[in-house]
Amino acid sequence: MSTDSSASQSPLPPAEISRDLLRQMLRVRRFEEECVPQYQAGKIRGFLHLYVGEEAVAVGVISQLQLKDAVVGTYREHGHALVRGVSARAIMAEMFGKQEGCARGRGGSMHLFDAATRFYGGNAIVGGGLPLAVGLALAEKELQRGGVAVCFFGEGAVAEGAFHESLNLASLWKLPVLFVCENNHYAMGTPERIELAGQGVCAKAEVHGVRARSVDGMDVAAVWQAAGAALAEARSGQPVLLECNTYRFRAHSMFDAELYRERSEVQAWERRDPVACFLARLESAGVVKKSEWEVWQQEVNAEIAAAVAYADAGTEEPAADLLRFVYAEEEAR
Amino acid sequence: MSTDSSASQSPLPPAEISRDLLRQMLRVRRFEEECVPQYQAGKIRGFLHLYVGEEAVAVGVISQLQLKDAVVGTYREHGHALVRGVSARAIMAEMFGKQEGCARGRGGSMHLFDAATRFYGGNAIVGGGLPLAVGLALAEKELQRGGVAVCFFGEGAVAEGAFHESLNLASLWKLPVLFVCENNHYAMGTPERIELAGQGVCAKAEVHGVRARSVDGMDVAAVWQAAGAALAEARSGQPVLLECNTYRFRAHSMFDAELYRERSEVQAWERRDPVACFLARLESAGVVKKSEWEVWQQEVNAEIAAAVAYADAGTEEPAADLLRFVYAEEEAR
Amino acid sequence: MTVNSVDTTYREAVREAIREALLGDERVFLMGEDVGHYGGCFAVSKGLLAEFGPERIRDTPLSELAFVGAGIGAALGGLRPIVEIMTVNFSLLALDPILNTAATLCHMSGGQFPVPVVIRMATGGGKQLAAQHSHSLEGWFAHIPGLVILVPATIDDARWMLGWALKRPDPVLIFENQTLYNRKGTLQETGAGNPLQARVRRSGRDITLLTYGASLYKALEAAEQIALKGIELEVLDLRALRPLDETTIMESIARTHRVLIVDEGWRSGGISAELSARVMERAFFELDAPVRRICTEEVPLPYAAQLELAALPQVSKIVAVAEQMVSKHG
Amino acid sequence: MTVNSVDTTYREAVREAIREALLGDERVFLMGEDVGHYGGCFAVSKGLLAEFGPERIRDTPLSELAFVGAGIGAALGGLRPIVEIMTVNFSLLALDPILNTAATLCHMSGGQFPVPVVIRMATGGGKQLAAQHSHSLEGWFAHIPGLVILVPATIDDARWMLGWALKRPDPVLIFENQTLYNRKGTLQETGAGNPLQARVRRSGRDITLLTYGASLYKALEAAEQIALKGIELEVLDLRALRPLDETTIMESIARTHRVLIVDEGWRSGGISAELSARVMERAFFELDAPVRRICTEEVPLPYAAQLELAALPQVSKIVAVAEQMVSKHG
Ligand SMILES: Cc1ncc(C[n+]2csc(CCOP(=O)(O)OP(=O)(O)O)c2C)c(N)n1
Ligand SMILES: Cc1ncc(C[n+]2csc(CCOP(=O)(O)OP(=O)(O)O)c2C)c(N)n1
Ligand SMILES: [Mg+2]
Ligand SMILES: [Mg+2]
Repeated sequence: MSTDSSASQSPLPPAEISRDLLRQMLRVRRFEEECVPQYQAGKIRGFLHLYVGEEAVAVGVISQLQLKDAVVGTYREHGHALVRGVSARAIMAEMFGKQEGCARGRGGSMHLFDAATRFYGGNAIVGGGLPLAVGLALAEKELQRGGVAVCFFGEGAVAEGAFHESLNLASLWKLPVLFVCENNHYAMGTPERIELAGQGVCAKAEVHGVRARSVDGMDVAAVWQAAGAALAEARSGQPVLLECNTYRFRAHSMFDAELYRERSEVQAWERRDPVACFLARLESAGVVKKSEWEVWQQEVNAEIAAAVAYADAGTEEPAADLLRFVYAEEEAR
Repeated sequence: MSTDSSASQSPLPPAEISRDLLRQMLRVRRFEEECVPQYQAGKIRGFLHLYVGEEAVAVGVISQLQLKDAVVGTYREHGHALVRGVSARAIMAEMFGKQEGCARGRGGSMHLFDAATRFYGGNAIVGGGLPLAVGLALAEKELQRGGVAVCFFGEGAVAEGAFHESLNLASLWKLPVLFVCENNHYAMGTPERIELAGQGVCAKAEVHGVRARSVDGMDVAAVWQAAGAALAEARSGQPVLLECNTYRFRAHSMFDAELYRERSEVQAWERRDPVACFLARLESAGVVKKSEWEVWQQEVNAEIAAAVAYADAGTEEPAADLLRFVYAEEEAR
Repeated sequence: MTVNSVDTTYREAVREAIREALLGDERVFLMGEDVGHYGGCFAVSKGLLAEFGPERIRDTPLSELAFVGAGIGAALGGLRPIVEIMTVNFSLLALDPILNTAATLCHMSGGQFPVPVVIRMATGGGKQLAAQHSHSLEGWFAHIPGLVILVPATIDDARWMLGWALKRPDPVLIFENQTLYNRKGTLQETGAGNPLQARVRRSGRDITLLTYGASLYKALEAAEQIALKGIELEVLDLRALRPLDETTIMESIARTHRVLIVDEGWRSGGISAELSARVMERAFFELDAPVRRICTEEVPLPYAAQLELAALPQVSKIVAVAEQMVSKHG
Repeated sequence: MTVNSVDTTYREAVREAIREALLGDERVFLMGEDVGHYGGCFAVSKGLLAEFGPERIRDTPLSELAFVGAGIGAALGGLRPIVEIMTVNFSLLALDPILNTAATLCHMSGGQFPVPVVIRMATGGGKQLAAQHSHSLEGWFAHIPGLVILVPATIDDARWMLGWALKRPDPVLIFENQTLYNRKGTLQETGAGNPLQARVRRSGRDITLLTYGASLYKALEAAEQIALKGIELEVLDLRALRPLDETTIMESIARTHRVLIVDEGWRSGGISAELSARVMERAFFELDAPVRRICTEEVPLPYAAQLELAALPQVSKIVAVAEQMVSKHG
């Protein structure tokens, strides 16, 4: 694992898109940062996994999606939900356990869901989303709707049998699925080298006939570019894997003494902060002005503050409703 | 899948070994053939999977093992048990459900066991033996006993997550394990091409850092040679996979209409019969005489007949013993 | 033979159910190991690949976890998958998607993502297939909220429950006892009614016998034998193990005041335990004798015929226990 | 503080148990996800990697199926593995090796291959970890013959049961309720005695309360509250869910004639069902009232605090039900 990269040479997306990518990353960053005090205040409970440092991945990929596409995430999925179009307030309310949340407070941080944006969660079983995404892609293909299923997962999931079984199946059946490996080089405290033997994640996909590409996951422009190309292939029925090399700046969750890595390593990666670096690039390219950035910051701060206020004002689902939705309330169509 | 092979050019093992390989294959062949009338007579019940056509694999590999090595098989494992040194009569008695059987009649055809020869079964979960073998190899390594764990499985098992998880683990931990893939190109009625996408079995092992080699599984000399080399590597702590290309001449089990393959394909493979071809080679090389072969046939026939007689004369474990061995009868050491 | 009846087998009834579903709804497809080229490991789907093609009859690789998970995903995406797992022992490889996903998703998403998947599998012993192919875990699966568990014992139920299951918005698991496939009989009805209702398969005044699946036939046989001694068993076929039809059960107990449970699953914490506990809770003061259970012995099923016979519930044992129940506390 | 007692926590007690085992037997090793570098997801194994090195404290990849299966193989090969699965929900990925191999092998091989493996995992809810991290499946595992299921509730049991388990020739699963790790207390004994014996943690004449794990403390709290009203609960800590200690249970019932079960598992077919059924079978004529069960509601555990509270057994409910049991049928 190296923090080096020549990726800042990636071509810039068109100005409007570049601006949007930056703005989305800012939203994710601020949302995640706001979770910390809310957790410390006891408003957010349970496990909380932050995405700080990895924003370029969710933003670069999801910005390329169409409305009809389906998204499957992990337990580190606030950013994915946000970029996909789930409102900050619905996510925050979910984490506050309020019925105004995007899963009525039943899911919490690890289980965000939103039917309207085809956001299928929020999965706290490592690797658990992979077969789901394969099935969603099968439905796209059979129902000829033209959508792609996109599945995010960490490099830790690559050690699970679910990864191999899913990729094999997707490849055999030529399904429109994009596998996005968020390789942040640690699975909790386990470094990649004691998690995965032999060749890298891309080779592990290619061996199943899934095309694979590695990209600098700290560079949103590079991710955006690669995701666009990968999605086009996936949409034509060729499953693709995109490995995004990235890093989590924070602890794995709120229960993590970070015994397993050096502060210096974290600092080296922090110098490649995807938000700060892309901002600098856009400023020097004249695509974003300092003053605009300040306005965005205020806007995003306001959005997040409003989300917190909304979540605070949210209501608790009465305990009498506990057993609702164990089974569906409506007949299937 | 092709029946072609240049493998008959494999060097012949020393004469005594070559003779033994042929004789062992004959034992397996005759044993399997004898199972059919015994099954038809209702003496053998349950599922019965025959190894006819694949004898060169078990014989070639197991002939290279040392006593201290551990063996893990599948549900198609009569041959493996036999070559490993479990007596024909103990196996036949097992299949007759008699307490003189190598698992007291509790296991049957799919679950042969023998502690004395470190034969760990007999596993009817496809892929189920792989993690077991990894653990057995770990014990060899940690207890520094110098043994290797050898695990047989079909190409169908390569689609199971257990395969990938096990190979990754063996590779990470540098364990003395030899994975033997008996690639007979069908998993029940499912041809390899709709079972495994992308690259072949060897590539699927190498991607995990497990060295892999493909060998003509119809040529016992080639298997023997390759197994010797692979075991030497494995013994030094480098897990190895050996893919043996072979074919099952019979149905998958006794419940199989063989709808999924052409008779002509079977016939093409039958022309490469591992027993007949090796016999012809040894005859023409002057290593075995026709008259000897006839004696062997008589001896083997006698061995199998004795096994049947033994099994027939065997006794049924009383139903009162049913609950024995659900838990161990002796304290652990 | 009446006008609406057909001589058939349990196997053919299941096949017809699948055919009908495939013909009636383009979103339905069958997937599983060897359902296509091989014709199904129990020959249930024989001929369907030729009739419907490989997109509707999907041979899967040996990847229980992934293809069950994919079935769940496909259901979320709008298809109506029938996922076949060869036998219940292999379903353990897919328990993560079944419990952690299929059973939780609707609730966890606040009702947004119900999972209309049907998972069929063979279950049960009695064919000397030993400890990795013979267990009866359907009652164990019934522990899991969010699932519906069906256990068709009759040809009618084999024929009609599947269609009902496919219309449910929830994950439905259907367990087909492997000793039933060859069972011959006459298909009588044009529907299964509500599969969640238990059926009285034989009326009797003395003991309510609760059972399901292949044990139904042992229970009916025992009832015939013991009737000769003047003891009348009321045999209930549960048909669904989750949810349990407490109403029909309690109504019967109100008549008989005695309960005998026959279950091919293991005893401890099986469905037999739950049935006993429910009777305790709902009908304690109705009982003239303690509830008795006849289950499979708590042992991995052995291969040898006499041991397997000794392990599984048998007619003679049902007769003996029923007799004790009446004589001791009558 | 007496001479032989130490102030400690449940977490430290487990760690000490592991340390002792590692020090005492070279064949023992610990393996699981993040047991090494991370220090254990619940910090149980913190410091052990430094003390024992990476061969004895093995960080595994995220491969529950393979590393549990490898644990079984290692046990067969002569090692004494302690396999840690982070939480019981993930153990579903390893159910195939646990049920189809560990639980069957000794029997299936005619006694040749006992499997002396110990598998530890965290279980239980109450920390708002939602539906994929909170379930209590230990009672469900108790269905499986061939396994031993231990559920240490006290610091003493956390400290001493592991050593006993490692000496068993059979697969032993140890479930540690995750709400107990921070529990403080005094380590009093130098052994757990026989973990297969239930213990009376509080004597009382009116109701036998059967429970285990974290629910023990709710039961004891309820017993204190209701004692003020003159009702005395006898609280039994089951300690093992397989096998069940029927002797101690029935002895207590012979004194109290009433049974209340408190179980953090789901109700249907859980260990609560089995306990009720055993009481039915062994003590029906002793009972003054039907057995009652307080279990977790049959729902995937929700995140929101008020919903999770409503789903789990609570002290107030225990008090209320116990009161009803005595007043109604006293
Ligand atoms: C099947 C399973 N095993 C273990 C865990 C516990 N766990 C949660 S996150 C995690 C690490 C996953 O690492 P990776 O896949 O690289 O994702 P990252 O957290 O780095 O984004 C582990 C071990 C789990 N949730 N599911
Ligand atoms: C986990 C599991 N799934 C399905 C089966 C049913 N089954 C038994 S053998 C077999 C085919 C296995 O094929 P392969 O691994 O190639 O071995 P072969 O029989 O060809 O030797 C199948 C599907 C099983 N025993 N275990
Ligand atoms: Mg990671
Ligand atoms: Mg094969």
